[in-house]
This record gives sequence, structure tokens and C-alpha cells, in this order.
Amino acid sequence: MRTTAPVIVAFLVGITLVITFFLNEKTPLVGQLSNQLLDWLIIIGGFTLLLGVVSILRVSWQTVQRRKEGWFYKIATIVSVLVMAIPSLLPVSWSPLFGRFEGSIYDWLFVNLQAPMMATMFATLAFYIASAAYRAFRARTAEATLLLLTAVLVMFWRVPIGEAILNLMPGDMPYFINKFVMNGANLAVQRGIIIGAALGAAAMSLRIILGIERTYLGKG
Amino acid sequence: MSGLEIFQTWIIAFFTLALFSFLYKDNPIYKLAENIFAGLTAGYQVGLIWDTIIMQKLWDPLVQNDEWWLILPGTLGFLMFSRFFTKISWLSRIPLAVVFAVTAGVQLTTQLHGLVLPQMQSTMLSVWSSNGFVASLLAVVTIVGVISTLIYFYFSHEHTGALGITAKAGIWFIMISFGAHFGYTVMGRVSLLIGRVQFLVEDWLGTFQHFF
Amino acid sequence: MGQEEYSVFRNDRINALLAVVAFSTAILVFTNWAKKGKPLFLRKIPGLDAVEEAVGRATEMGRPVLYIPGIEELDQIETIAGISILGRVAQITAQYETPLTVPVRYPLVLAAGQEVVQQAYIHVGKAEAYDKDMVRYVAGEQFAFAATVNGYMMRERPATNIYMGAFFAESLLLAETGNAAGSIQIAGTGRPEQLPFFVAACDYTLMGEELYAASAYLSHEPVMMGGLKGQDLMKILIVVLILAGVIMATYSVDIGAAFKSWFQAV
Amino acid sequence: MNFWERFESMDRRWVYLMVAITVVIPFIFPMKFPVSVSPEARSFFDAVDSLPDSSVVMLVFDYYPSTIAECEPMAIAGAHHLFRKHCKVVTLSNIPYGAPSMAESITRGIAAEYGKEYGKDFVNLGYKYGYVSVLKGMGVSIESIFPADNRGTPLSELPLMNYVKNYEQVDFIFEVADNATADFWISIVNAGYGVPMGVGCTAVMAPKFYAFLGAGQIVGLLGGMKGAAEYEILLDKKGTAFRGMDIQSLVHFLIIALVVIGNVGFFVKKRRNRKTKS
Repeated sequence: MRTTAPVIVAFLVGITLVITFFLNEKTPLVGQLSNQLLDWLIIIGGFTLLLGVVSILRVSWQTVQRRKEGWFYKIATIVSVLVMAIPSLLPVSWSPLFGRFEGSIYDWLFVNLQAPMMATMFATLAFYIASAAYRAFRARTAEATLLLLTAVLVMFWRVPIGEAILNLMPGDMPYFINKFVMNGANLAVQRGIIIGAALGAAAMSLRIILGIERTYLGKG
Repeated sequence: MSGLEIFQTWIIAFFTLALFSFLYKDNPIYKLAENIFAGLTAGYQVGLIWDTIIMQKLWDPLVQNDEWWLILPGTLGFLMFSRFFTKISWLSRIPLAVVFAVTAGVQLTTQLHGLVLPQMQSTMLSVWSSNGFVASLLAVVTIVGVISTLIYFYFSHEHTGALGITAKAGIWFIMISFGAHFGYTVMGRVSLLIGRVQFLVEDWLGTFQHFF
Repeated sequence: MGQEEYSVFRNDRINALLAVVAFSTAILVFTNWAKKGKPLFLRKIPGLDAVEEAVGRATEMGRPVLYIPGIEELDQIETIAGISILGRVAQITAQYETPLTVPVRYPLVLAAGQEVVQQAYIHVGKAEAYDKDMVRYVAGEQFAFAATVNGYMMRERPATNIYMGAFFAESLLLAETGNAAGSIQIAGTGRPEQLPFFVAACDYTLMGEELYAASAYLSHEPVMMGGLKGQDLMKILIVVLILAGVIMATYSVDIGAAFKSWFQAV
Repeated sequence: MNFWERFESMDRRWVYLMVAITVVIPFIFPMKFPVSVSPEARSFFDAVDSLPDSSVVMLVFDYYPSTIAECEPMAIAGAHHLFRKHCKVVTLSNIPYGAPSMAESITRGIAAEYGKEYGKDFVNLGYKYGYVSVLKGMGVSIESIFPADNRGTPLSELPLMNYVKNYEQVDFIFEVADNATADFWISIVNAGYGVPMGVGCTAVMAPKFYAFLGAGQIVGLLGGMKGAAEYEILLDKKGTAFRGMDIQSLVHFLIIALVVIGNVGFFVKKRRNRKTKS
């Protein structure tokens, strides 16, 4: 029962969506049926995100309770979750500080704390790329050499000063790079990878629908 | 610039510098900022999910237009919380099945119809292109590139003989494409740093003129 | 809505129907053969032998193995492949009782990861060595996750870092720190965006679909083998069709256009 | 330890310092180098520019706050262009980490500049989980996926949404993304419903989209901050992206230098080891 039930559900849901793809969505039943299943994903998916929040609260609370290493910081995590979540759940009619829109604590914290912090986390990557460029990216093999040579050429081409210098050289280098590197070799490889990845994703989807693939259920 | 705006700019600057401090050394201020950040990200979702999914997609239709059948996905959604209790965690398998089956049901068709067919079609180019030598050369590069990439990712035969040569060509094409990728990615990362530095230099340092 | 004339069946999508039917048949036939134990050949993937060597290295040095099954939800194909490779790696760490740490970013991945690692330890007869906290939920957001794992890498200095699954910008953060911590690093991801960095910074990189081939190669599991062989057959079919299209387009524009129209996605 | 070994074992924080200095220099000495416009950005601009008045365009915010520096200028330039052309703008987002708040503030701010009225000229549908469901579901009916807009107003009360029922009424999709959601817009929406589409994405993703551009699945491509700067130039509304290009140039040269020096050191050491061995 623990495995057959989910597998049957997966088959029925999956096959319905595959069949409705080949039916005209204007036929009365087809559109509503497939959208109903799509709605189920949205609703259940919403719960999985809430599950994630509860999980982070639980893990943080356990760390605090057991005074595990770094428990003090986990208090900050818990407080941040609550300070962000609770006001947003309260109706705006009570006070403009509640709800999710302009003037609310939720929006203020997002604009002034969450967004800038997320942007800063990503910005640190520029530093890592510089140090990796210097320490990790080595032309160990012929292929890696070709990778690095193309990389340097493209980095030169993508910026104004670099392009100006390229224009000084004979022939029309920027045109060549755009035409034969980006729209030539790169386009072809991306196309090959897209086709391959699409076949991989379709195969995995087929296995999930037919219940052959059950790792997501926890089957080893 | 009002007092509140200056205060806000300093708050943003504090947390921006706190996170950049990780570059120097992992430190308590960084850890604090990182944990606050993780909490805010989770908290943001609560407000958003409660409003746009639990209420708009489940509660309101159920109560106002009595779409009674929504009790089913609603209950399945609750079953996800069974994960916290090992004995009954298997109950979450049915909602899991729905989530993956919907994604799989849509992807099985759209990956082949929406990606494989158009990408195949656009590679069927004439080697003698009507508009000149450059276009023909480009067509040859594209065709050879696509086929050699596909052959490189072919696992059912050892890469020897003709297959080996094609796969070798494939890896060369792939390395050019990865090189282009590398160049573009460096540009992307640098732009994100520029975004933060623009804030620090233009907005934050800008507030200093109010003090001096 | 007026009752305009339309057919219930989308006959403008017959090409897609043929593609889905041909594809599914290929996958199911090969999967059946694999189940019946017919010998199906898969070429050796160098990156994978390194996985088993690297875990062996961790055992000799008595230092932990860090395994990250990607940072995407469990519904991503790469994460599922990452989890199934984790099952195999966990079998090796179970045998040698090497400490294994698997930080994950989503509760579903946490659940699937714990189940797969536990099954691996039971399979090898080391059920008591299994500890639920080997697979742990670190943090929701991509970068909080990367920063925390980096902290772990610098403190614990794992001998081997294995990244198998969907990775994004934080892949460089992880690979760079892993480099600094002196670990052997093996990576595999389906998305091409991160591959240039993994290729440049790691000792071995499974590129694109090699990640899916890896889970089949490692586990010799009939279902995955069948899937892979089916996809390979489709690739050959696609190459032949492209060549046919090219020859026809070169020979005559009209015939080429007619042939190409069969592949029109509507 | 000779020069190379000391150079190679230098603490990487010196490299970080170099990057920090290089980024700040152009603020003190701005150098206005011309930014060339690529064919991909021009075809994107032309596709939007040729849209007839009051055509319906979906402006999609599929990016995380982490890539604001690359994606926000594209969304802002797009909103300006669409409102300038009196298009009806429907915004939505598939990213739960802040994109709905950004879509709300950006669109409302720019709409106010052009005196556009919410509900009639533009609507923000907000967020729903599972972009596969959202993208596929809107093919049948937008209202079945988004019963209400981001603020909870039922769609039936918004005049624009009484006209826009599904993709048949949508004339163009302006997708700004920093993740694979854009691929699903192509494989589900463009291939399945034929809606013409342009993609503005981070530089990391841009190389992949040349394959879709070549196949005609998208009509234009903006790659990273340079793509945003190109659109700003075409729109004649130079913003943050354009100003960032000087800094971009300098840091690129720094990183190119680091790669070259790093590899020269690598080869010098390799030849020395070979000499000592032979």
C-alpha cells in the first residue's frame, strides 16, 4: 500500500497530462481536467515551501535547545523568520505595518535587508572568480587551453575597451567572434546539449509516470 | 535625503559590508548577517505562500465558491507535514507523487515537442546557402558541431574509429563553447559586484555630505 | 464561446505524438531487456572511477567525505540522479565506515537522501553505523547554504568533495573553497552554465548527461541502463534525421523545406 | 622560493583587494567608452517596437534579488518601452524569493510616470508555486491559475483581465530571468502556443539562448549587463547598466591578466621541474 498507492496516483495524473497535450484544450472536459491537476501541484507545492520554513525553524530550535555550536546565531534566524512572517499574515486593515505591500514591515525588510543581502552574496562571486582565475584555472590539457583561450577572447570582445582594441586588428574580429564563436560553435554545442538534456528529462519523466523511478519516494 | 532614507541606506550598507567581510575572514558579524538573511528568506515565503496559495487557491475558492473538491489537494498538502514523524512519514508519498507526476506529465511531451523538434529542425541547413560563402561555412560549423556534440554524449559504444574522431571533434567544439560560457560568466559576476559598489559609492558615500 | 469548428484530436501535433511513442518504446524495450539481464554495453566514464578512488582516499586519510546532491528540489532530474549516485557512494562509505556528510537545501531532498543512505548502510550490513544526521538540512537560500558548507569545508577539511546534481552560481564558491581546503573534488551537473568552472577547478567533471549515465553505470540498475540505452538510440535517430534534412536541403530547397515542415512544433 | 612560487602562494585576499580597487577606479575617473549594440539586442528592440498600440505584453520577473544588477535594468527598460508604446502590461513571477515584490514596485513606479491606471493598463498577477503548472495552465485560462492578482483583487474586477483570458490574447512575452524558468517558457509556451518571445537573461545563461535564437524560438536576446546597456541605448534612456560598462572593462582586463600570469607561472614551474628531472 505504501508504494502502490503513490505509484498509481502518479500514473493516473501523469498519463492524463500526457493525453491532454494531444487533445484540443477547447474541448469542454480537457482544459478543466488538466488545469485541475496543475492546481493540485500549486496547492501541494505551497505546503512543501511552508514545510521548508517549518523545517528551518525546527532545525534552528533544536540547535538552540541543545546549545549546539553556533546556537546563538540560530536565535537570530528564528527571530528573523518570525519578524518577517507574522506581520505579513495580519490584515492590513489593522495597521499599514501589516500585510505584504508598501509601508509594511514585510516589504521594508525585503527592500532594505533581504534583497541587498542576497545581491551582496552573489557579488562576492566576482572576487572568487578573480582568485580562481588566478589559482585554479590552469591550461592543464589541450582542451583546457582551448577553453581558456576562447574565454579570454570572449572577455575581450564583450567589453567596450576590449572591442575597441579588437577593431584595431586586421579583419573584423568582433564580427567573426559573434558569427563563428557565439552563433557558430557555441550555438551548435548548446543545441547538442539541449537535445541531450531534453531526452534525459523526458526519460526521467516517463519513468516517474510509469512508476519505474521511485527515488523521489525514498526508494533507494 | 530625509532622516529615514539616510538610516535605511546605512542599514543596507551595514549588512552589505557585513557579508563582504566573509572575504577577509569568517567572523561573528558575518555569521549573524548570514543567519538573519536565511531567516528573512524563509519568512518572506510564509507571507507570500499564505496569501497567494493557501488563501487564494485553497481557502477562498473552498469557502466562497464552495469548490468542495479542493479539500483533496488541501489534505494532501497537510499530509506533507507527516514528514516530521518518521512512523507516518510514508503518508507524504501521495502528495509527492502528485507533485512529480504533474511535472513529469507536462515535461514528457513538452521536452520532446518544445525542445528536441525545433532544435533538430533548425539544424537541417543547406550546405550551399543561397546567401554566400560565410553563411555556408556557418551552416557546416553548426551541423558538424551539433552532430559531434551528440556523439560525444553517446554511451552505447566505445569512442573508437569514426565515432572516436567525431567525439574528439565534439570535445573541441564543447571546449570552445565552454570558453565562451566562461567569458560570459565572468562578465555576469563582475556586473553583480558593480551593482553593490554603485550602491556603496553613490548612495552610501553620498549620505556623508549631510554630515560634513 | 462559439462552437467554432475544431477537431478534438490535435492532428497538428502528430509529429510530437510519434516522437513520444517512439521515445517511450525505445526506453521501455531497453528497460525490459535490462531487467531480463540481457548484457547492455555502456562505455566507461572516467569521472566515475575517480569517485570510488576518491572515497577510498578519504578512508585511508580517515577524513570525511562531503557529498552534495545539488541544490535544487527533488523534482529536478539532476537531483534524482544525484540522490541515486549518493546511494552508491554511501555503500562505499558504509563498508569502510568513513564519515559521510550530505548537506541539503530542501526538505524533500533531505527525506529522499536519508532514506537512500539508510538503505545503502542496511544493504552493506552496517545498519547501526547509519546516523540520521549524516544527511542534514542546512538552509533554504542558495548562498546561505554555500556559505555554511564553506564553513564546514574549512573546519572539517574533508578529503573528498563530490558535487552531483543541479548547481548554480555557488558552484564556484564551493569548488574554490574545496580547492583551498585541499580536497579532491569530483563534480557532475547537467546544466552547462557551471561546467566551465567545474572543468577548470575540479579534478574530474561529469559533463551534462554523463551525470545521468553515471547513475546508470554505477548502479548497473536495469531501469537506468534501459533509459540510457533508449536515449542513445534516439540520439542516433536524431543524427540520421538531421543528416537527411541537410542532404535534402542542400539538394533542393523545396524538398528540404517539405521535410523540415514535419518537425514543426505547433 | 623564487618569484613565481611566492607569487602563486600569495594570499588570495590580495587578489580580492585588487578587484576592489579596480572596481572603484572608474567612479573617480569615469571613461566614457562607446557601447556597441549587438544584433541580438537590436532584433529584441525591433520586435517590441513593431508591436501595434495597446497590444498585450507579459512582462515576467523570473529573477532572484541576487541578480538585480543584471536583470533589473532589463525589466525597467522593458517597462519603459512597453508603457511608452501604450501596450497593456501583465506582470507575473515564478520566483518565491522576492520577485513578486520587485514586480510590484518597479511596474507601479514606472506606470505612474506614464499615467497608466492599474487594472486597465497594467496588472500584476503575483506568484504561484510550480512554474510548470503556471505556464501550462495559463494556456487554457489565466484565471484558473491566478483567481486574483498579487493584492487579492479577483481578476473579474480588473477590466484588462476580462479581455486577456489566455495566451491567445497575449501578443508578446518579455521574459527577464536568471534561471531555467526561461527554458520552460520556450518549451511550453512558445512551442505550444506560438506566442513570440524575447528573453533578457543573466550573462551566465546567455550562451545557451543563442541556440533558441538561431532556431527562431525567441526573437531577441539580452545577455547580462551589456545586454541591458544595449537596450538602454536603443531606448535612449541610459541607466545603471550603461554606467557600469566602464568598470566592466577594467575588471575584465584584471581577470585576463590574472589568468595569463597564473598560467605563465604554471608553465615556468613545469619547465623547471622537467629540467631538474632530466
